[in-house]
Amino acid sequence: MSEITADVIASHGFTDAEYAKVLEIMGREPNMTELGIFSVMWSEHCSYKSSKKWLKTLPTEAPWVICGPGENAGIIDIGDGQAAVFKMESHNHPSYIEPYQGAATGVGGILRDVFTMGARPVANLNALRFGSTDHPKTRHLVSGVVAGVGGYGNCVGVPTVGGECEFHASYNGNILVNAMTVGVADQDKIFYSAATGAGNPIVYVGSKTGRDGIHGATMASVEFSDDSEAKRPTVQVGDPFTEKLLIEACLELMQTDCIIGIQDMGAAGLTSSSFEMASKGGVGVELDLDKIPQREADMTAYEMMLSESQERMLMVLRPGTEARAEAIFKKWELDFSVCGELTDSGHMVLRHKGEIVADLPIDPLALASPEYDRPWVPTAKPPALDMASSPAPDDLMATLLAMMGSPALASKRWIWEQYDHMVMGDTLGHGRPGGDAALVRVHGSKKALAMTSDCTPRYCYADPVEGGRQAVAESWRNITATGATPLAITDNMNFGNPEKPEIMGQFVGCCQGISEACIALDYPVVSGNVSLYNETNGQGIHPTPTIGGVGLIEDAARSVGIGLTADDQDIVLIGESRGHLGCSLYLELIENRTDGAPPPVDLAAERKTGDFVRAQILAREISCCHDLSDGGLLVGLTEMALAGQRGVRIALPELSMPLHAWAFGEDQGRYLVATNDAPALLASAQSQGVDAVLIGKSGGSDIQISGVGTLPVDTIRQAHENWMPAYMA
Amino acid sequence: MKAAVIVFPGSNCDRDLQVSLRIATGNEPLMVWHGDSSFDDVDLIAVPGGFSYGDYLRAGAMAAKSPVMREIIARANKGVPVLGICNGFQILTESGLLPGALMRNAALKYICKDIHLRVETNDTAFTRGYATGDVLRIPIAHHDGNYFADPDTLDELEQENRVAFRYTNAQGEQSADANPNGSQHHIAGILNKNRNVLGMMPHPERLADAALGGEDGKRMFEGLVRAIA
Amino acid sequence: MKARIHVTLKNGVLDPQGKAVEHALGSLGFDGVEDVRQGKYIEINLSETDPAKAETQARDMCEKLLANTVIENYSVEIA
Amino acid sequence: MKARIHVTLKNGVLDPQGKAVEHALGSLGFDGVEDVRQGKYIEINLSETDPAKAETQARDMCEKLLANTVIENYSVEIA
Ligand SMILES: Nc1ncnc2c1ncn2[C@@H]1O[C@H](COP(=O)(O)OP(=O)(O)O)[C@@H](O)[C@H]1O
Ligand SMILES: [Mg+2]
Repeated sequence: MSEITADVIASHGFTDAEYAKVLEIMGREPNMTELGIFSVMWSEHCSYKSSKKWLKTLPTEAPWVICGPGENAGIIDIGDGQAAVFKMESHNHPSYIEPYQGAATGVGGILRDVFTMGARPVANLNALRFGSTDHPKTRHLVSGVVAGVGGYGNCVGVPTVGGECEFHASYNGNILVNAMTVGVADQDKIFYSAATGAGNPIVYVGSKTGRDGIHGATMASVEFSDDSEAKRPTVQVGDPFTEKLLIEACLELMQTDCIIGIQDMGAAGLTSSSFEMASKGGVGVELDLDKIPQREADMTAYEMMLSESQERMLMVLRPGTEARAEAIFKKWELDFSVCGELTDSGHMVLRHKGEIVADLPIDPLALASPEYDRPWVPTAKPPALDMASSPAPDDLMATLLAMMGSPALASKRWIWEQYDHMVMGDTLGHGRPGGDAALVRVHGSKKALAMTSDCTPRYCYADPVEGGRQAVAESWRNITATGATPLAITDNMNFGNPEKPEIMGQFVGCCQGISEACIALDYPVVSGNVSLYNETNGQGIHPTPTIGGVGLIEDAARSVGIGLTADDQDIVLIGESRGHLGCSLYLELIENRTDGAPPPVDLAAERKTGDFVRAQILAREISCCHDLSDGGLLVGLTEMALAGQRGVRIALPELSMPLHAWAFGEDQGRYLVATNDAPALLASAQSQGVDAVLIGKSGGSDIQISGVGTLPVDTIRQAHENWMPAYMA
Repeated sequence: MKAAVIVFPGSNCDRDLQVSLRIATGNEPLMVWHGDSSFDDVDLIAVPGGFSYGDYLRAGAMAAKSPVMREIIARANKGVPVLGICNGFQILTESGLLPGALMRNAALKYICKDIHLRVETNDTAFTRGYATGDVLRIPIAHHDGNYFADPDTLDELEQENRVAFRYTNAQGEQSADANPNGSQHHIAGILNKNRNVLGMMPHPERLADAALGGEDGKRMFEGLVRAIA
Repeated sequence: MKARIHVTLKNGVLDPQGKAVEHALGSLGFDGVEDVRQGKYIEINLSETDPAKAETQARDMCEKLLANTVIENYSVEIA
Repeated sequence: MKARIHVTLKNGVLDPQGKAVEHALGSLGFDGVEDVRQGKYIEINLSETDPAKAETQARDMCEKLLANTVIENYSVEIA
């Protein structure tokens, strides 16, 4: 076994202080295997050492929260004894290095987090962020990532129903691939990871262990430089077919009472799964590495413990149930091996070829993992945009056309048509991709889950606190716009190098904003993931706290989509408009500038407006609804026209702002709805103190704005639908 | 009427088909595991979509060699109706129950979207619920749906009126644009000589419920039940 | 023995993958590229030690599983 | 000239396809089958007539497009 030199210690990512702590815990010099185990357990990826302090400040409770952060996924009550189990996770670095496999294994990993808990996965979402469209790598990355997300999700047979796709130069060297899975479980069949009961058998199931992705977790915890592409580490290859079998086998076993604790092997594979299970259950572990199913000859203990081979799980079974469990895994043609047992030693002892190759105290290692209070500086608040500096465009309709055909707003159909978004037979017709939140019926019931992923990084960059609030508010709004009640979120915090105080300041600011919004909207955080060091050559990404939201509608038949459903309906704008153009997409696309403050989110107004809209949808006063976000009112209206395949006629109200600010301003907390009875809707809004104004009617085949101009919906559709296929051709 | 749904490792539309058949027949379909070489007598055998064996090697290739397929071939030869959807169609061609092969989509990408189909013949139990010439809107979701057969086989299929469905536009017209995967003769589904085996790439079970966006697929199952029962 | 198996599309069967590769090579600036055909290459270790028997076995595998003879040809080398 | 290109997974990289084929061959009753690996085989007609140049060109195509060198190896024969 090699010697533990200063180089070896440094290459495992330890600071001097951290290594001193290793020595203190061990009371001796660790061997290579032990050092490797410390290194992955204390990596940023597994230990959350930079972020823990701030994550603890996020609100995580509500009466409907069954399990908050800390387990494989968050769990909420969705009534009738059922629960929704969900989480979002990043696979950014691997996807940059090998887009297909990186994205595919990202999907595989998040699926395991969810079915580990006893839930059948029912939906996947994916939030993708790529470099600018003219960067030479972007096309290749988009095509690989999308094929990988689809390749995995389609094969396992879980519908991919929503997501995001954005292009920005800050992601040129660090793309973001955030994958989310939502599952449904019976509340009395939820499984946790704690291992209890000395003497109980530990069982390994799934695929064999190979030398895949050793050091993946540490890789996800360091910054890139140009030569890291040359030093490409082994990339993991996903096997979605095995994952599908693993889902079925685990869910079948979960119908029995064999399992005491279960945990998937994710980052840092066997090491982190066994440590977490033991540490949560307060027990010791003894593993016989000769019993680990191995794909390759002569694997060392170090390699086995650090391998990130995919599609593997670790379980603790009730003694005597091994044969029953084994029969199920054999039926599904998966490896099954009793590879150790729990002890009361409080230590992890590894045996290999008749020798003890590692002996580590569990709690000190797991609980004493580093936690930093990294220095941070708050981001300076940008000054508000001076409206006088934003001249009116010559032709508003031409501007609209240009925006609808821009990479930011163009249809992402090219992506979602590569995803099976209907398998499992519960994706509602108006809840398919392309709307606000995706809608998937809870199988065999009238209920549906509403799911969305959101973040506006340009707001977060300008003002992390406001951007954090906005991401949560937009998520809440997207769910509300379908008629569902937003219940909880998972957050995927993607940031640059936390050792830089400005970056840490972005992180702290976003956490603060997220917290404020979660509290005001009763929309707690139940799971999440942090991806730091998204920097190349010192250039960080825009702060990107992706919010994955889940909501519930009791009667799916009352939910609505964004498409206009009939001619001659009244179109009503709900929420207050001030024409806020700071940090807007309009400024970026048309004026080629990114200054100003992002639109403020008035959380009280947000809640009041949203609650009003939802109640009107449930009362069937509204036939379709779309929240306003990127691009503002005119873009939202056009999206409703496109989805409904019909035009609109807008009668401009009296404006207290420039026309283009009215058209493209990104004021928050707003919805567009269509109704058969505008007077009644306006009266209810007024009685509840909600701003609402009639702006026009559906019908015809054009977007027609009185006194301004007319544009055929089909012309816009061409620009909107053609951009992405043309770009990818 | 009693139907069986065959489940291979990697099948993933088995439940979807089970639901549609349950509703159409009023009976719980028999779910048959691929390793079973025998199962109860049924009036319909349905081979569902998905990725049997991951679609590794070739879509449907490994499932076609499964023990249960020998039994299915024997029953098909005795006249039991066999319906293969998507991966099921691929398995039926790989097993030789249907001629030709399903190759990678011409654009090489997986495609999931609603498309239009024209019913080419209602002279089979499977399409009794439709009139010949009906245009249906039904989703496809596949990577390998590009139907290929040699010229003689194609001639035979056409002459014997064994093309069940063709891809068209919403008006029922064939065009390159309306052919989502490059299939020869715009073929979306074919019958065997005895017309008791149908393979089709589109998924009727996915649009058999208005809440999911349409009911054109439902008529297929209803017609089938009327024809068989 | 080791069997090396090539499975290729028959002449006359359109090869969309080959076409796409050809097109992509063209757009990458490679000139004079024609007739790209893409097939599968499968390596199998056989415990059989007699070359003739190993070949028969490998051919049998191709007929039964590895090739779809409606559209594909195969060739077997034993080493 | 004709380039024959083999693209195979690097040693140690999981080959789910090969694994599944191995399994299927076993269930079809073929005994003694081990280490099935599945790769790609690509044939390209090049207008280049100099073998050394043709080889350089084909290797360049592998690096740029045909192989994913993160997980795959390639070999080129010119005939
Ligand atoms: N990567 C993707 N995968 C699946 N669906 C996507 C993806 N990107 C965008 N979409 C879909 O496109 C639609 C528009 O996305 P977006 O503009 O982000 O919506 P919103 O502004 O309502 O948050 C949504 O329905 C979304 O789910
Ligand atoms: Mg929205």
